[in-house]
Amino acid sequence: MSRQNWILIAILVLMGLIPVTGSRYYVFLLTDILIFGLFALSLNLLLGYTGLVSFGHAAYFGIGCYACGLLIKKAGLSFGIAFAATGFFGAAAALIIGFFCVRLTRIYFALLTLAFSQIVWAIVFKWNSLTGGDTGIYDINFPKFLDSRTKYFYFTLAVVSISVLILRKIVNSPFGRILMTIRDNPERTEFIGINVKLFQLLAFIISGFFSAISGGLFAVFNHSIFPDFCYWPVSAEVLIMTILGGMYSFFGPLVGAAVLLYLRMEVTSYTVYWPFILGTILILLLFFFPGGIVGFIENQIKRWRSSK
Amino acid sequence: MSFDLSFVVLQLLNGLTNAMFIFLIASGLSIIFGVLGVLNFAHGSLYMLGAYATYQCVSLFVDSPGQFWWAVIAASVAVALLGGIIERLLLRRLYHQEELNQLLLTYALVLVLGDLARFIWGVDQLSVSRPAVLRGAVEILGQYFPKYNVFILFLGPCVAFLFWFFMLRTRWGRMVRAAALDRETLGALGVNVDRLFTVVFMIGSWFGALGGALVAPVITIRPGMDVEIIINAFIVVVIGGLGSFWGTFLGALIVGPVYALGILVFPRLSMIFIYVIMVVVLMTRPWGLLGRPLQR
Amino acid sequence: MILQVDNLAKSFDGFIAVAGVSFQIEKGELCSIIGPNGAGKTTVFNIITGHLSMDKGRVVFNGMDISRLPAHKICRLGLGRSFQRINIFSRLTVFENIQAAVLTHRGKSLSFFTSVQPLFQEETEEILVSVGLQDHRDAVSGPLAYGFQKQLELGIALASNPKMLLLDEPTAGMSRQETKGTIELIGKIVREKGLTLLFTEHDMSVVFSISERIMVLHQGQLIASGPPDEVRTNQDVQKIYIGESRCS
Amino acid sequence: MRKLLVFVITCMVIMAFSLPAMGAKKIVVGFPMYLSGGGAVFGKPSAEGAKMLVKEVNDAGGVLGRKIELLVRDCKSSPDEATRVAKEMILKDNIDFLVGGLTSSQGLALSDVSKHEKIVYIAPIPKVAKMCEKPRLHSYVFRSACNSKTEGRSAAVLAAKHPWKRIATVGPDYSYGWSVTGAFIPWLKNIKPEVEIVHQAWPKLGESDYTPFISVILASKPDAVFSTLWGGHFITFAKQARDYGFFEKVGFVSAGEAGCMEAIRGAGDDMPLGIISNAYDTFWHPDTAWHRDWVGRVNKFMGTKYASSWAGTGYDAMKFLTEAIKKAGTTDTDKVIKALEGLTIDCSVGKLTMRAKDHQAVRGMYWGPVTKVPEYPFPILKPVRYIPADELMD
Repeated sequence: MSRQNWILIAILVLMGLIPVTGSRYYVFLLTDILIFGLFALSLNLLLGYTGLVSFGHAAYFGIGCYACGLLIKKAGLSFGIAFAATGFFGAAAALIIGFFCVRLTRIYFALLTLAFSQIVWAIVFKWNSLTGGDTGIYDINFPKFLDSRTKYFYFTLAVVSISVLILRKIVNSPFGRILMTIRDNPERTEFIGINVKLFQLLAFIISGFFSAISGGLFAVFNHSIFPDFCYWPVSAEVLIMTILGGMYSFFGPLVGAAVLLYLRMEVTSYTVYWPFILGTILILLLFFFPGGIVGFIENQIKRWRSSK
Repeated sequence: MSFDLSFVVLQLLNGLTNAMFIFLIASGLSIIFGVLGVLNFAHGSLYMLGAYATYQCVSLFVDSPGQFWWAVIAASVAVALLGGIIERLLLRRLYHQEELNQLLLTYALVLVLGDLARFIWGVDQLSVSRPAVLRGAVEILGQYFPKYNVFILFLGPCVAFLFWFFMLRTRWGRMVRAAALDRETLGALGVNVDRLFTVVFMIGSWFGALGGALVAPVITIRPGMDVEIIINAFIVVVIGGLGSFWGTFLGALIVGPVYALGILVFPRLSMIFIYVIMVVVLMTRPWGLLGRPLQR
Repeated sequence: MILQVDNLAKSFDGFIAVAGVSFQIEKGELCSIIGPNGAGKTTVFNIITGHLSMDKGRVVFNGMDISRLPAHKICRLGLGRSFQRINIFSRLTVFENIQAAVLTHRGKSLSFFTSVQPLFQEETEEILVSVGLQDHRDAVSGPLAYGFQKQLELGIALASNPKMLLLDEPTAGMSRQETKGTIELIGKIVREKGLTLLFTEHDMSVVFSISERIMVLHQGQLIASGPPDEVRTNQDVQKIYIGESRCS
Repeated sequence: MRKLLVFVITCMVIMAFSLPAMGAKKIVVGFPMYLSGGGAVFGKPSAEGAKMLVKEVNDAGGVLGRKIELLVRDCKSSPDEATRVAKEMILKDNIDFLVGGLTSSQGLALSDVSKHEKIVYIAPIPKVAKMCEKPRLHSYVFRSACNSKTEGRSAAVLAAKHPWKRIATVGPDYSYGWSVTGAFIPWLKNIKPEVEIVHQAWPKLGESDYTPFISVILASKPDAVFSTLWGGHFITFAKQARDYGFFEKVGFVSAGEAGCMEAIRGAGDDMPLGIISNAYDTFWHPDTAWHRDWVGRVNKFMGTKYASSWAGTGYDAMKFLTEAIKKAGTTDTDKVIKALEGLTIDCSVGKLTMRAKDHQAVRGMYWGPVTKVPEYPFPILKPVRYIPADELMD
């Protein structure tokens, strides 16, 4: 096994040991980070690997939330079945929406994804009888076999690890390689015999699937879900996580989610001006660390190695 | 409920008034995109700052005749200057980068400017009174219609025509139009493109701030109004065509009345209609109703 | 006969770019299209390869009507092309650039869970060697020197194992020396693999040295076609080129 | 890949340093509140009121010999933000009690958090009735605010006194608007069966252009309109409605504290006169010794000239909590719950009792028509009276 894999396993074990510290806070924070990390990673399959700027990814996260929540609360399904179905709802929505979106390029693609996500939000917001409107859906309990925060943390860790493994397999597969060629040059990719739109759509569906999985995890973790989870600022936030960590490295988005959520948790204890700080961080990032945190560290290591 | 004609006309006028507000705001967004190629999320913030600045100026000029009008002018110009500074210091450095980075920069500005406004003016809802001449209403087909709305209904097209005239007849206008068509050639012709971009961004900011200043008397000024407006402005600009000035006008004329009349038919779905229009336009004519397809 | 183009026409917003062009190319032929700027060369290429739709006409490749096929299908039929502007995958390494094309050609592009790393190493290396890039195997292609990038483009086009190559100004932006080397390389590869070649070129000495047949395009119309010597002496062609040089 | 390891270690070090100090003797109360955006105008003074009580209690030596620490956090307008902030405070800051939230959706969300986290939650402002009704009611949630039912019914009682038959309603399209309107209509029809509801307008919460709704309401030709638009939403509506001759054409009864000093001053010249509305507190009324004392304390604490009508909301909720802790003699959650049930306190509106059966304070509100008066530079509710909730609760 490669050194990289050993390090990953070590990190996984370290994370698994967090509940042993007895801190409810870290268990909570880490679960949150894992869930949003998965969300950011799945966005990055489009952003960093396929070169598509989706400005409406909150839709798939939100669909995951509501699919899981509604299947449990309204359809009375057990958690296992509801959660398993969640990803397919996300993938189906991504298939329908993506089908139209991949026809457009660049800014128009971003705007169309935004418009679709706003439709999803508006439907969730206005369909009171089903979604509870602004009040949301409450009291989504932990399932019997995961009836504590720690158990749910381990469940999340397992689901996210498996998802990350699959995503990593995908980006290192021939399919993933073709996505990168599309990112770099969709026109040229067409002329090596690739149906670019089909590949973009497939990437979109995979991304929607895992976004919905993260949404489903979040619905139960949070016990309640609200239309704001589909609202566009969530799309912006997950984009910022991805950029913050570094969109050109596989684990970048995960790191970005960790840093952003941790900072927010700390900063909001001291000041109400968190948006100002986030905005400033983002500006600094764009001007001085365009590769994000992981990109920056990678560059430093490269420089250090070459100077040796 | 029966909808008699006078009522439908009134509702249409309501929609058109709203259309003119959105037009004023969105036109700035459209001009900036047309020339600079930047989709400016922070445009909503400039609109909000326009409203706040108007409030500030009204309280500064208190008791002077025409205080509202002076406040509108002073506020919009001040925000335009701020726009110039933003373009010079920040946006300029990202022109050669990916669109995503520009988008994120303007979003960062939304966060920063929103908190700055909160820091300066606090969280209270602020209110600006209508100028005395425009208080009250006129009667149209037996229904009351506010004078201020009548004023806006006239002002919108006037501003549009004035700007159009400016674009058509002045040297600056011709340069702006040329820049929208082909940036490189313009530089080759010896035009100072940097300065042109700053000026265009200032004009765009001025439109946004003017919208904010003029809307101040009919809404409450408060934190959060920046984010509320920006998606609507995007919708209008997209429907009309990114970068197309008259397209924005047309987009506003569609969105305003559709929303107002939609409330009559499907009260709760009116909001969804607007997004659906945006989606349909993007799917069938991504460059908008009056825009031009992007050249490769 | 490998490529047959019938009465091709295309206009943009009323500007006629291509006005009824017809020609045929035999298997194994080395042909070039020349013509002043704006004559419609690139447009013809783009239409043949499915990058642009045509207003009128028909394109038959290897006995199959490809007039309405999308670009990626045309490519899979064995029609490779390169571009006038540099068109590579700039964040990937040289090896990865070519490997992507190879694995697509071998129908592996839709496998999701196998590792891409070890796939088609030999085939890819072979192409790297044939275009002379074996020393830059693991370099990221974006920052590479211009000449290497042009070679890489050629490599990507070859990786799909095409029957015919369409090269749009393969030596654009190169020095005299580089141009000579590149053209020799192309000639060598084409002859070795028995490919058919159609290319456009601005450097007349190159055109006349390598082409077996030259077609001259002017204002969207084919005004001459034949072996180099015949074209060189053609009155119309001379008029265009001399006239053009006088103007500039 | 060494960088990942470095990153993880750095993180752990940072986390270790930021571990909250354990074993503090203070009683920590979390107070998430709407402090930025349209509702902040109410949220801020409410938080100030809570701080004021904490200062008073701590100056007097604290509760059970322990000082109280109040953590006020911004939770913006949305329920999801309230959920997040509350959970953070529970898990990270180890708060002992939860008080706060402004919108009804936030109240429901925080109630849900308190249920899952098994922590006492007192709602100072959220009014939606079903929060304290089955099946939503649970043992951890309490409300010191009045509720949407009593508010809607009070409005119905007042509306019934006017000769109005055709009534239209307008309210924000979310739980608060629905529940107050839902309480108002049957109560009014009960008193006056001949009343007809001619139109119901549901603009979204935070709507910026009410004009289309205004014309539709007018076109339905109502005698009066019942509104549940609150805060800045009402002001925006009023500004836009005024020039349609709206308030001359129809009577107007507004729930949602359109008559509170903050809203009236926020509306400035655009405040319609003569409309009937309500407020949690009115600094000019009642003119009794204890109320004058209360107003004086608020003005002194907040440095204001006209005491906020919202300070009482935060103050009273915190007072319920501290009195319950005193009565229970411990901060043990179950004992505090027992102590809260049936507890009566002295607060900004005089005596207030927390009912044992549904954890709802029996709280009324001040109602009256908005009238210009010479004493103040802005209109006030006059004549104003406190409509007690006792008979409107069930």
